[in-house]
Amino acid sequence: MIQFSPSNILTGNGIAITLTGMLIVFSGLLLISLFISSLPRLLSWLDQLKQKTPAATDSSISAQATELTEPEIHAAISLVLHLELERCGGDLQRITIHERPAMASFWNPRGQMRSLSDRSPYA
Amino acid sequence: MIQFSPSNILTGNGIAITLTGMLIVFSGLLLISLFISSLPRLLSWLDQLKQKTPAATDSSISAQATELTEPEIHAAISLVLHLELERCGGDLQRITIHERPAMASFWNPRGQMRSLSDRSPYA
Amino acid sequence: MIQFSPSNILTGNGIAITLTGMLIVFSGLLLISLFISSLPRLLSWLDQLKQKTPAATDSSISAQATELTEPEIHAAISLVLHLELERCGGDLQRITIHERPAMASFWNPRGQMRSLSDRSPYA
Amino acid sequence: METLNQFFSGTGFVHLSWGHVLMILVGLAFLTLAIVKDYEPLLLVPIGFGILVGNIPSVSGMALSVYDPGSVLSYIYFGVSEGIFPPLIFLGIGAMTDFSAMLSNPKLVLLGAAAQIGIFLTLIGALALGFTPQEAGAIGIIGGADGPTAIFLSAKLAPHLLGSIAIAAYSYMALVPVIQPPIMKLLTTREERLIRMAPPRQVSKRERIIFPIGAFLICGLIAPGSMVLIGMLFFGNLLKESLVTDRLANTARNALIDIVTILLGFSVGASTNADYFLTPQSILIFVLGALSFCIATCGGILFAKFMNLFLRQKINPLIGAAGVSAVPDSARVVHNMGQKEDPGNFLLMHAMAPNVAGVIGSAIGAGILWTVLVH
Amino acid sequence: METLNQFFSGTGFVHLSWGHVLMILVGLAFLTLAIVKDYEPLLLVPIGFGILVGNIPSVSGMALSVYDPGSVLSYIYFGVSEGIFPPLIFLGIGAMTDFSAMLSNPKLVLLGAAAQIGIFLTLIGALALGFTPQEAGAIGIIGGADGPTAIFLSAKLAPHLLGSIAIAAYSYMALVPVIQPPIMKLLTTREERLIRMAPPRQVSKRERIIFPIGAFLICGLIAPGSMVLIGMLFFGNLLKESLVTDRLANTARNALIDIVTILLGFSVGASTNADYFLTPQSILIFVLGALSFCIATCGGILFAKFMNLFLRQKINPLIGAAGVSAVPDSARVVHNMGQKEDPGNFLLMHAMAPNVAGVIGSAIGAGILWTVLVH
Amino acid sequence: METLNQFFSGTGFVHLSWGHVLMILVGLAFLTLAIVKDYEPLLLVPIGFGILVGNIPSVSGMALSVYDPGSVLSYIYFGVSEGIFPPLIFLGIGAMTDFSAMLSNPKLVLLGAAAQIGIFLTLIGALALGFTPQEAGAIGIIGGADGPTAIFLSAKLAPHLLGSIAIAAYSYMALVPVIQPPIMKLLTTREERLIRMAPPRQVSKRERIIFPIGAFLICGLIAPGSMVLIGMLFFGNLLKESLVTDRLANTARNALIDIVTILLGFSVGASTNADYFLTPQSILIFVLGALSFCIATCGGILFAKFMNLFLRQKINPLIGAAGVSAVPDSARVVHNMGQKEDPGNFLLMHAMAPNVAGVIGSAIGAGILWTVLVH
Ligand code: NA
Ligand code: NA
Ligand code: NA
Repeated sequence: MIQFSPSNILTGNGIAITLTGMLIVFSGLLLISLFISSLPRLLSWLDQLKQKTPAATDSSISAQATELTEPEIHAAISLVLHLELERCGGDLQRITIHERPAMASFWNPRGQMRSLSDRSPYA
Repeated sequence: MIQFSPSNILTGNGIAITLTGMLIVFSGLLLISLFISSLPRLLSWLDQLKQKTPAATDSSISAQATELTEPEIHAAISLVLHLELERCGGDLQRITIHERPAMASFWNPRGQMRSLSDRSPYA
Repeated sequence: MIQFSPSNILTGNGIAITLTGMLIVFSGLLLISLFISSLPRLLSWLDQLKQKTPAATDSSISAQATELTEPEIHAAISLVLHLELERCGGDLQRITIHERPAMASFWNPRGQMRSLSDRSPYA
Repeated sequence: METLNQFFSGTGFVHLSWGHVLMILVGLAFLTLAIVKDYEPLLLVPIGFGILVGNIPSVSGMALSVYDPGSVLSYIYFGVSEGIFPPLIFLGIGAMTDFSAMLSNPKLVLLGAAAQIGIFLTLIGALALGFTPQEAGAIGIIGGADGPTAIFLSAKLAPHLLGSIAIAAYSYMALVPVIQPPIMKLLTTREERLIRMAPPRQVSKRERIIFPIGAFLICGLIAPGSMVLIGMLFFGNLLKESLVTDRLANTARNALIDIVTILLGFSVGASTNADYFLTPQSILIFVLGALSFCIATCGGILFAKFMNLFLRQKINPLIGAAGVSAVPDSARVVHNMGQKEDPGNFLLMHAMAPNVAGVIGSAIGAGILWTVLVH
Repeated sequence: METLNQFFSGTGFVHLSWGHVLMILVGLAFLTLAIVKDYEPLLLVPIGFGILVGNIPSVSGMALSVYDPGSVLSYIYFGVSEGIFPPLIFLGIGAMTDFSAMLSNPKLVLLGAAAQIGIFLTLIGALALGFTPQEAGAIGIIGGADGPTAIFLSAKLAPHLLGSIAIAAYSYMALVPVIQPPIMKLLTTREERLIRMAPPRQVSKRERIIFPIGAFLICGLIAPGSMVLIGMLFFGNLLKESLVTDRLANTARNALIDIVTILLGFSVGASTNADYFLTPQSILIFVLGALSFCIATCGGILFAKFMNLFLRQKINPLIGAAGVSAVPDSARVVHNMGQKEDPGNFLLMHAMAPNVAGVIGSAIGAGILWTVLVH
Repeated sequence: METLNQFFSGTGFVHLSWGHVLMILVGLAFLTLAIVKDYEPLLLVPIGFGILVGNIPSVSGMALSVYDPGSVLSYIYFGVSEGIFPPLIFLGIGAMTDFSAMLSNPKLVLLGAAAQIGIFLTLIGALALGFTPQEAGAIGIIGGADGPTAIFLSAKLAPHLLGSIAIAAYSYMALVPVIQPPIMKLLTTREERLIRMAPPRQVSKRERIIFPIGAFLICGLIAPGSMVLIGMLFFGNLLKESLVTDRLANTARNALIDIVTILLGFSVGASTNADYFLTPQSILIFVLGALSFCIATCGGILFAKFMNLFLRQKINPLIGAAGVSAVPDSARVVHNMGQKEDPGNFLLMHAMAPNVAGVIGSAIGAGILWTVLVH
């Protein structure tokens, strides 16, 4: 059943395909490798061109691990809850899922839209 | 390259299409405008027909902003957590996602189904 | 308009279809019924074959309903919050939704991947 | 002026017939039932709005309706007319159904078989009324009380009746709380309705995993025609019960089934254009459909009473009515009727067993009819 | 060696033309605008990356591009070229849009009608420049400032211009914050821009449920050609407002619209192969598109000033500019300009009324053009 | 009686052959591996259940199997046979993959290239065993250890072998924790396995955004045949990394990939009907597939040792084995083996670099094979 016939390798161009193939795969990934290794230098060079060094902004934040008070813990839990739920399920549109009481005012003194997505770009 | 030939406007029926088009667009949105401006009156007239005035039910709820006790805060957080999670992800069916311990009883003295959606209408 | 002609029942093979159909439906569900009624015995017989009786692991857990302390309540709420949010929305991949600060380290001393799903089997 | 004329001759008002107006009123009735009465809103809202869309008279030469090749609605309707949507809905149903109630009480499965008599007696009735055997089979399946199954079989056997059959099936499923109670009351005594059933045994995780695999092989081999529907149902259930494919089960029972439900409901509704839909045949189909629901309900109840002749632990015959499927409404109807007689009698979980068995039973029935009538 | 040669002759570098390079730069510009400037990223990122993919020169004999029958991209593009994706996007938009602002202030609806003059004057301009009536109609719809509507109508009237029209429409929608402000400033006095509008009345739940049903019937009967777009928009809105189909609305405005947006944006981008796209016609279309946005903005503002001649409670004419659609960007532009003059003036909700009316208006416009020009 | 006969002749039992029984046992084995052993359950559960469905013998005259035109399964299988599903899965993978590990250590990318030798040596082996060049190319791609890539290329070059190749690829991917460790142990010394690698540098947000764009242009121009797979992979990644299209990335890596995975796995499984699948060719393909995984693993490890000849900071050659892709299993295998020698050695992140590079490498390989062999 199994016929091993090495001649097929030549007629099927096997060696040539293998050499070409590995050459191309290597050149592709080599180019990617060179690209990503030069990327940081490219970016810092671009930054120097712009002459704007917006450093020293992150270092100011220092975590102070002091004892938390009761209300702070409540606030923290509630904040996480709020932030996470804001996002979960449907990200920006999710606010609209809530059932609304029959006569709720959709109006809001600060002029904010209540339920049309803030970023809906579809129409 | 650019040939400006106003005669094409006439042969292409441009003026007629524009006039008809704007007429229809305006009549469509005018009808919608009339529909939505008459809607509240229509609804209140229907309500009068029914002779049922189920008013004065909402006004009874008055928000009392008193100081909350510790357990009340916990209860509030847990309730929001429960309610929101109930809904998030998969609304009604979501309860079923939980892994169940190998031998959990699906039976429940109040005869409630555990995991078939309460509102599944598909079958 | 409505013509009631019982002869059609015979020419349409109605009786035969009904008898065959109900026979097959009943045999199918009867087989399922026998299958599920023999399933527990089959499984316990298989277990005996394996000679491994991994019992007495579940019974050790006994719920102790003592009064909870303040930190315990906080911990419980936070745990539920964490566990549920972990899953909600996108199960395993959900961790990756967060916006990351520009220069966050993706490296972590315990060698954990941060954002490739732990169970992604796609590639 | 000519353009204006041309446009007005293309306006819906000109072509609006009484048939269209009637169907639009039907659509509004569906929406009202769904929104005000809360009858199966997930199905009746899409179908109802689809009826409105399908009965705005379209302009000749424009590809608008589900019947115009190349129209957007025709592409959506393709999933209905080729029977692609129903198996996908069964996938989601499988991923949200818990078969534990059935696994813990195997003999109740037979009630789900008995209720399928509605399918076959309706077929006989339809034959007598002059429908072809293929049409009669598709009409009979309304008695399966299962929307996706009805659409699947109609698409295969009698595509021209698909709209009427689908609308009839979904209408009566929404009306289960109205149709079943009088029949249940008529066929049972107060003593029977008071029967309490013992809480069933617990079902292990392994049983729940092995069940969909074994049950699929049984159904598939006995009625290969039911392979796709039943296969998807149990595949979805395995995704759920195996516990290792939670994310797939979750998507199947949420995003996937919702998307398919929206498209199926909307396009089935839109296929009810008055010109195609308002025929004497449709009326007959509605009459036969109502009959089939009644027969199926009787079949389940009477078989439960028949089983009681042999059983030591009596079955409450009410739960036989749940064998018609219409998950989970008919089970809830049973539960409510049981509680009306005895507020301490909780029949819901017991009724779920014949209820889900009825889904399997009508899928097998559809497979048989397809096999026998496909030629 | 032969194989190597054969391969290199199949490499992209060999076939890369200046046109491709130019289009790749356009794609990179889109990505930059989206990611750095945050202009409509949900659309420009897919389109921009699609432009890159569409301009990698493909090898003859391989089915790669959207124009090669049997290629993966051609199957995805099918949803664009047959106009299937736009109604599905409208379904999701409907399920996320709140029409309350419009319901509470019916007369602002007319501003959304006035802005559609941009569609028809652009059509006249396109006719004058030698386009066929069908092409001119498709180009005019750019003035509707509505991506899905533009793609839908182009697919029906002038499929060969679809790429250019879609790219023009989305580009200008992203540039609304750049295009509109100067025109708004030019056409209004400082006094007009300072006009404050009274907070509108509250809208009941019942109004919000009945509105999509009634409005669909009006639009569908007046312009049946808009049936599919408008039908899906209001169907989605009913799913949202009926409150009984929350899970369907939720899926429609999340998974469904996201999947369609990804596929639509990517394949529209990939259809801009330089060989097809870089034509004098495309340049004309971009010029006409810019014009149409300006005309539409003028139309809305001037009609607001015209209405003020008759109204006791004056409208702030800025909100006329929101009639072009481009939801919700143009409403936000109006709001920001109002706040620049008077930080206490909150125009956003008022601007939402003509904004969503503009969506309906341009869908009606598309329906009319399709009906008149389909022959 | 005739009907009963007719039905039984249409029952699965009659037509069930030993081949079907064997394949059903294979399906059950897949399910057991997935559920009990937790090997790649997200793929093996759908494929395993699909094998059951595909081997219920269907009735002649009924459109049931994936090979019957007009059947539901054939419509689902269309996404496989036309290569539509694999790019969509790559979209989702892109949206869940973090390329940071690779970006921070560019030289490890080459390991992902070296492991592709498995593809080409297997191709030579398949040619020697008498397969046509097209078939040999499709079989070779099993060595890419990438399910979607294997399906994509088979669909293009040798559709009649698609089932066997897909099953072989996924089986061996699931068995990576069994196949790789002995080879890794054989080819490395204890000292090599103990090498610790320095934690790589941090990668900025901008790098992560620019990377998918640049890498796509490189791959697309070098091997246009890989354009669709690679394009979708990097498009998904850009959706994720750009941070402005979070909702699209979220849908791509959840609802979209889940839906496609369910349909792909199920229909690939269902395509393994014994009549088509149980051929000597399939056995050869499984043997060659196993070989290709071994060769690929060797290629990666040996190239890592070769690179160590030139590098000052030595690479742990174990991570070469991760170059075969099979994300993230082979990276985890590397990590576990590293920890067995030294519990303080954390190789996972390092191994992710060749791991994801291997995905890119095999997609490029597939592109080359397609280009060369398409004629
Ligand atoms: Na049933
Ligand atoms: Na507009
Ligand atoms: Na690989």
